[in-house]
Amino acid sequence: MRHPVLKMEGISKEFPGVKALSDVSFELYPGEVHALMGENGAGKSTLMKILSGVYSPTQGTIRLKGKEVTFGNPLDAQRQGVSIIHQEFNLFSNLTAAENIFIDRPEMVGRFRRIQWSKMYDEAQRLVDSIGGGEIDVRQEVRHLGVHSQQVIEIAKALSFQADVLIMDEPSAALPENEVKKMFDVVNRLRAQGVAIVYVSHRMKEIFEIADKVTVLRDGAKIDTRGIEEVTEQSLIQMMVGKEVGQLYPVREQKHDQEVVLKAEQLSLDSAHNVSFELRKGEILGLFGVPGSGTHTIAERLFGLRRGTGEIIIHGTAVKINSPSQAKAKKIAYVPPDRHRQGIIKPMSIRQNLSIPMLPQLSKYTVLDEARIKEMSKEYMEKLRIKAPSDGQSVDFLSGGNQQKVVIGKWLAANPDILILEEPTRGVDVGAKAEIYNIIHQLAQEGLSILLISSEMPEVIGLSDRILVLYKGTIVHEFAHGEADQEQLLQRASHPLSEGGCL
Amino acid sequence: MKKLALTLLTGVLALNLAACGSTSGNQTDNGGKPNQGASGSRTYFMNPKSIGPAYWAAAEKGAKKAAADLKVEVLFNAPTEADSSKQINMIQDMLTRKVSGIGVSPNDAKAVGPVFKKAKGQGVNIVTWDSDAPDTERQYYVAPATDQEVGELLAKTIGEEIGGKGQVAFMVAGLGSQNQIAKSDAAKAYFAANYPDIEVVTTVASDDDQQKAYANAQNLLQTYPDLKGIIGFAGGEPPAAAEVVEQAVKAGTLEKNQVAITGIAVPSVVKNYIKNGTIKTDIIWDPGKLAYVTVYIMDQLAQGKEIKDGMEIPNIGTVKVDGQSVFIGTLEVTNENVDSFDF
Amino acid sequence: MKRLLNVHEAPIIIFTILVTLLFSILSPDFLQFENIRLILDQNISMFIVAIGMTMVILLGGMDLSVGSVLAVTATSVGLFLSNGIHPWIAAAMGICIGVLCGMVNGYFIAIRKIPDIIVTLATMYIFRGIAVGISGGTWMTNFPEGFRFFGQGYVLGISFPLLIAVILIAIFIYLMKFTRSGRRIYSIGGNGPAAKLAGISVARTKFKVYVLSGLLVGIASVIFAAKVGSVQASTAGSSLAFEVMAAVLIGGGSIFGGVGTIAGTMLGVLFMGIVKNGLIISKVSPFWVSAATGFLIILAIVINTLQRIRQNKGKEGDLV
Amino acid sequence: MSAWASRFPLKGNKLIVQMLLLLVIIVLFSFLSPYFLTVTNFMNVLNQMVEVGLIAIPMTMIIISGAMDLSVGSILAFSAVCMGVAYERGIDIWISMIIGLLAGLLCGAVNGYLIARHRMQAIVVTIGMLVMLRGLVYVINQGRPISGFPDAFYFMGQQYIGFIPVNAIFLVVMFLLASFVMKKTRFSTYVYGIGNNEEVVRYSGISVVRIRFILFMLSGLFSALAGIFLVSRLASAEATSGTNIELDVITATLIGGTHIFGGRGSLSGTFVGLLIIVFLRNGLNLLGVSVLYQAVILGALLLLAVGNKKFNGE
Repeated sequence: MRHPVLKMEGISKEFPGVKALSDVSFELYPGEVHALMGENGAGKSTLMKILSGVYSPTQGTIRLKGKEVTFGNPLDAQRQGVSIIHQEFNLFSNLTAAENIFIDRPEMVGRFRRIQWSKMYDEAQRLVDSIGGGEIDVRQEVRHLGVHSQQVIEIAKALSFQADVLIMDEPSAALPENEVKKMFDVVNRLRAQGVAIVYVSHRMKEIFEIADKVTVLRDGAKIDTRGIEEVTEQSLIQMMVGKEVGQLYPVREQKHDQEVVLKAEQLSLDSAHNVSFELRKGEILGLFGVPGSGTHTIAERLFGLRRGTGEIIIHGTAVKINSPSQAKAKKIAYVPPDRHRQGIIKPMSIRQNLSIPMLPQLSKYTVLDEARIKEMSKEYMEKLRIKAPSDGQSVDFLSGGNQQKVVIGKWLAANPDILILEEPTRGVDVGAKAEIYNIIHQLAQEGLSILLISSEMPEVIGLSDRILVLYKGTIVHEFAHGEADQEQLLQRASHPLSEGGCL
Repeated sequence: MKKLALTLLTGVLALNLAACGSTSGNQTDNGGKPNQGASGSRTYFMNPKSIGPAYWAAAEKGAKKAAADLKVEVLFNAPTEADSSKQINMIQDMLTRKVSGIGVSPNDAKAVGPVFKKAKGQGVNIVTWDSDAPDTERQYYVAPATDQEVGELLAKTIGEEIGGKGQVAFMVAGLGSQNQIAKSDAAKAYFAANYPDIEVVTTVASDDDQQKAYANAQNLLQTYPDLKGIIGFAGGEPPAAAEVVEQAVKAGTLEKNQVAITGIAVPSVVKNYIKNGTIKTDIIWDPGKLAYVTVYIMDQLAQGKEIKDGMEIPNIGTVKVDGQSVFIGTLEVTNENVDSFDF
Repeated sequence: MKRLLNVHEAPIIIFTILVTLLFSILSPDFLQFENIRLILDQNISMFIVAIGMTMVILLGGMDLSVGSVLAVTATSVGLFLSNGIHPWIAAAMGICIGVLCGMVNGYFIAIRKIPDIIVTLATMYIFRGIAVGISGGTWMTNFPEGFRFFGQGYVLGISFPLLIAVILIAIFIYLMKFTRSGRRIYSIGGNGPAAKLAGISVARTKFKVYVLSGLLVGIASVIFAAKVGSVQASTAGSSLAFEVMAAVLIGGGSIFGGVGTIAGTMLGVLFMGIVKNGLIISKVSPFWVSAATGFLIILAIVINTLQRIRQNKGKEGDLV
Repeated sequence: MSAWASRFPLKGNKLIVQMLLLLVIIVLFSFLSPYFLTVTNFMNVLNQMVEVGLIAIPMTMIIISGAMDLSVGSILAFSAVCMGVAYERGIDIWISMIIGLLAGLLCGAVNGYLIARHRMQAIVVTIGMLVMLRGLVYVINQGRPISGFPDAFYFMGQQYIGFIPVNAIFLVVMFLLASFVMKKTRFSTYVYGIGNNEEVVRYSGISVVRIRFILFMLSGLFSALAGIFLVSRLASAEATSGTNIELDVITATLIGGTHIFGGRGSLSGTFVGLLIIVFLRNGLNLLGVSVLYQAVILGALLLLAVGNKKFNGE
């Protein structure tokens, strides 16, 4: 009979005016991967914060290896064996990988209070190697490392505390599809070593691939814990949402022989080589590739954020696009992947955020035309169903989905011909996702040409009319509508020739 | 709300502190209420170039003494840096206060023109001291001697000390400061006329920063190994030069008396160097006396009395009056008399 | 060779060498042992203050008050001396006052959490006022012979202040590289919230850094007073803050924190010292001196920026 | 609440503390000094705050955009002396004035080029410019003050319309104008946007480089304007003018509630901040308080007024 390494009983957490968690119990056994699911606001993050020592529960007990414990702070929790890896990494980009793992740790201090660098490097390398990060040089500064390597460093940091319990919050969110596999390898190793893992993710596919058990939270209460073999995607969604959800992706009608709106010819820069493609009126063109394959570079090139060689032809005439403002003048719009850093200005109001790209048109002699701005923001709030008490509200208070709608809305207001969408549903919960998919579909129906770049394969497959696959900067395959499935797509994106290679 | 109250409270406290500061700062202030009995007491504003240098501190003592002797009120204040726009702002403020006379040592002779004009329009007497502002509405100028005379005296002193030949370097407080320019130009002209063999190699400026003056002097010795003399045209320069020369002598890189130093400096600051013989002669005048005379002249003007050549000023003695200028004379500080000065 | 070029301080080293060459061509006196000693000697207090400033800037802050702290401590040392206190005790008390000033800055910045620039701008005014206030407007001068030792003395044939500076530099390089406290400074400057999660007390580290900065300014001011021989409270160290900050940034530091080394800063100070000395030695017209200094500062920064651009090229997809 | 307040949650109406402080200062000094509460004194104060005030306009904008310009004092002196030298060479005074303004613009352009185009750290670049321009002033003029401008030119700095000084009217007009720009034009949205999240503004198809460049050009232009008004007021162009003026300007801006790290602030706040500083100075001067105590009081005020609000939560 195995004993649970962690047992949470009757956990409740109240914030002034809100009950975030009520009477949640949770058991975790060594060597299992336990998925924690729920829509945004279901109480996942509160539960994790309690478990990792950020909050202390209003009620309930936590038992670690049979002993009742309380965590004063995250460091305390780590020392007792519970570590968390946040979605946003907590790394010091200016320090070496080794130092990130062993930051401020007394055990690295030797005589004369001297930090033993060689010991630190050795142990860090050993730790990193043990979870399959052998290619990482721990003497490198973290800012020179890729996202996956950074995650490995985060995991190594957690393990350096002899973690019994490891909480991984959306570990695949920042990772390219091919590196998710590598991450799974790491998780499997940890499982084999007897570490208990709480795996928080929105991505169904991953849950089924990696988890042993799944617990679903909704509205601050636990719905159920089940073995992974007992559930299906549909039943999980139902548990999370509490009602049946319809089709996530709208059905797209195929139109043919539409005029070509955008033609890219031999675009080259950095990782992209001679990329050529055509985008037609009213079409959703999916562009898929693992990060580093050049999809992001192409988007940046088309929007004038970066310069390179090759030609961009819009409506039959070659144009120069050397800056975002030139792109905007050519009626190209871009919804960038990182909403917080590139999409919204948090303290500003919805109205201001919506109107920013359009201000030259919404002002006379640079003086803003308030009436028209209000009219416009009202129009797009309604059109995109942005839920907020008023357009004067700061976007900071909106949910992720509504924020994303603001980012899309601000470009729709600019009335573009071409819309580049990159990761349009990153960090958005299921309900809002469906809404955004519908909006994208609607826009294409209305004649907008959309270039869709996403690392979520179901999204690309479900929405696109055609899919181009990029591998190492070149287009290696084109899928027509309905041709692609996830397996094929991933295979093309990681190129058949490289199988068994360095992947 | 609590923070708000706290902020306001501290603001009020700070101002109270200020008011206390003002009373303790002015011995003759009538308990912090300046305009009390305006008919009886006259108030004068003495405005040096800046607050901080020892020279002006000595002048303040003289001004305060005059205030006590003449039973008038004297406010002595200036900006912390020798900046003419700040100085003029302060004079304007004092005109609002309707003082009976203002004694100014202008940072810029031309810039004070407009404000002096305004003062005259309000019937406030302006007397310049230490530095002049010719071609303005000022009534008198109180000085030890003209800038030209002082410059020539310095040139003559160093010329005699180094035997009329060799390299000399000038150290000034600011390259843009007029009294410095006037004095150094006079010294240059004097060399050209009387000591054609003396070469003025360079002029370095310290911007009133002691460390910079010190570094300047070090660099001078390094750059001009044949340097024979240094003239320091402002209070901070001679001690810095002397300090550097003394250290060089001590370190053996320079022979004693190889570089002669003279300049304008308050005796108390250069006392040790004079005693050591690093500085043979230092030119100075009593800034306290200068300020005293300025206050006295203003008081005379305010009472409608005449200013005459050779007039006797109580506690000071006679002064020379030449047109609109009042001269109190310069002093040469040497090893013999250095202990006799109290400033 | 390539490895050498990738050293963080490479551009400033090369630029310093170039400037040195230029001055040696312009004046044969420049590259003399005597002159090099002079440059070091003139910048001792800069070196020491810059150590503290490097730590402050590594935290992502800045300290505008160092000049005023220098004035307060130097003036109080002068006052102690004129009251007949033994030079060693006076120096120690002066350093304590420096520490006290650092504690005031640290209190408002670390504990009251007011932005550094506002606190130090305010204390810059306050300390300067206090300095001139306690000096009574007079100069601190005529220091006793025993006190001069701090600025001019020799120990085993080595200049005492230089020795102190070298020791301090060595200690702080060690502290920054080999102790937890030093690494905490880097980690807070690199990623404050992450440092907090790692259990590092941001407030305590900030407080410590400002106190240390105060301590270093205190030491520097004793050397300053003993060396220059007189202190004028109203102007002592008036341009120090900007100059030292420029030195740190020339030496490869980033105003945003987390990047920079003590060694780099020392090079930055040396660079500024060389420029100031070289311009006078090569007999450049006095009117050109500060124009040329400013130009070289800008040039040094441009060169540093070039390096950053070169390093970041071809690293698309990185998080930072 | 006006429509504007809701449009700009960043600007807020948080000037209550500042207004009360100003009120307290005025009331207190009115009791302490009989000369304080007079029309002449107030006009006097207005006349004196013009140069700092003019520079504070672009400085507020630059700080809101998340940068800082420390070279303003040197630009002031540089353009003042350029104008003076031009006039001395026999060029018509009004054309000399334009030369002075162009000199300021040029300095601003250099700052802007390095900071906006090449993304160099603003503080470092402007410290370098501070040193270099101050040096250039001495180069072009050997440090000698220039005076003897025609009377018509002094109109700007010394004359009154009614009982109000001409330059104060100019300042107020400029403040109203700039305030309008910072409230009702798209330029303001960009400036606040850059201060809060530069990337978003860039990703919205707006040239951040151009906005930053314009800001530093404005700073150069206004510093030059301040230089010209200073010369007109003092009848003399000096090499030392404007030394340390950046500290006054920044202090006023901060007391006025502008966030040091950008994103928040207002010109009306800066104006109140300016009034607080100048009235405080003026009042203390009238009382004959030594400048030493004045510095201490100003520092304490900065610390308590600005610090108390705990602008940046850790």
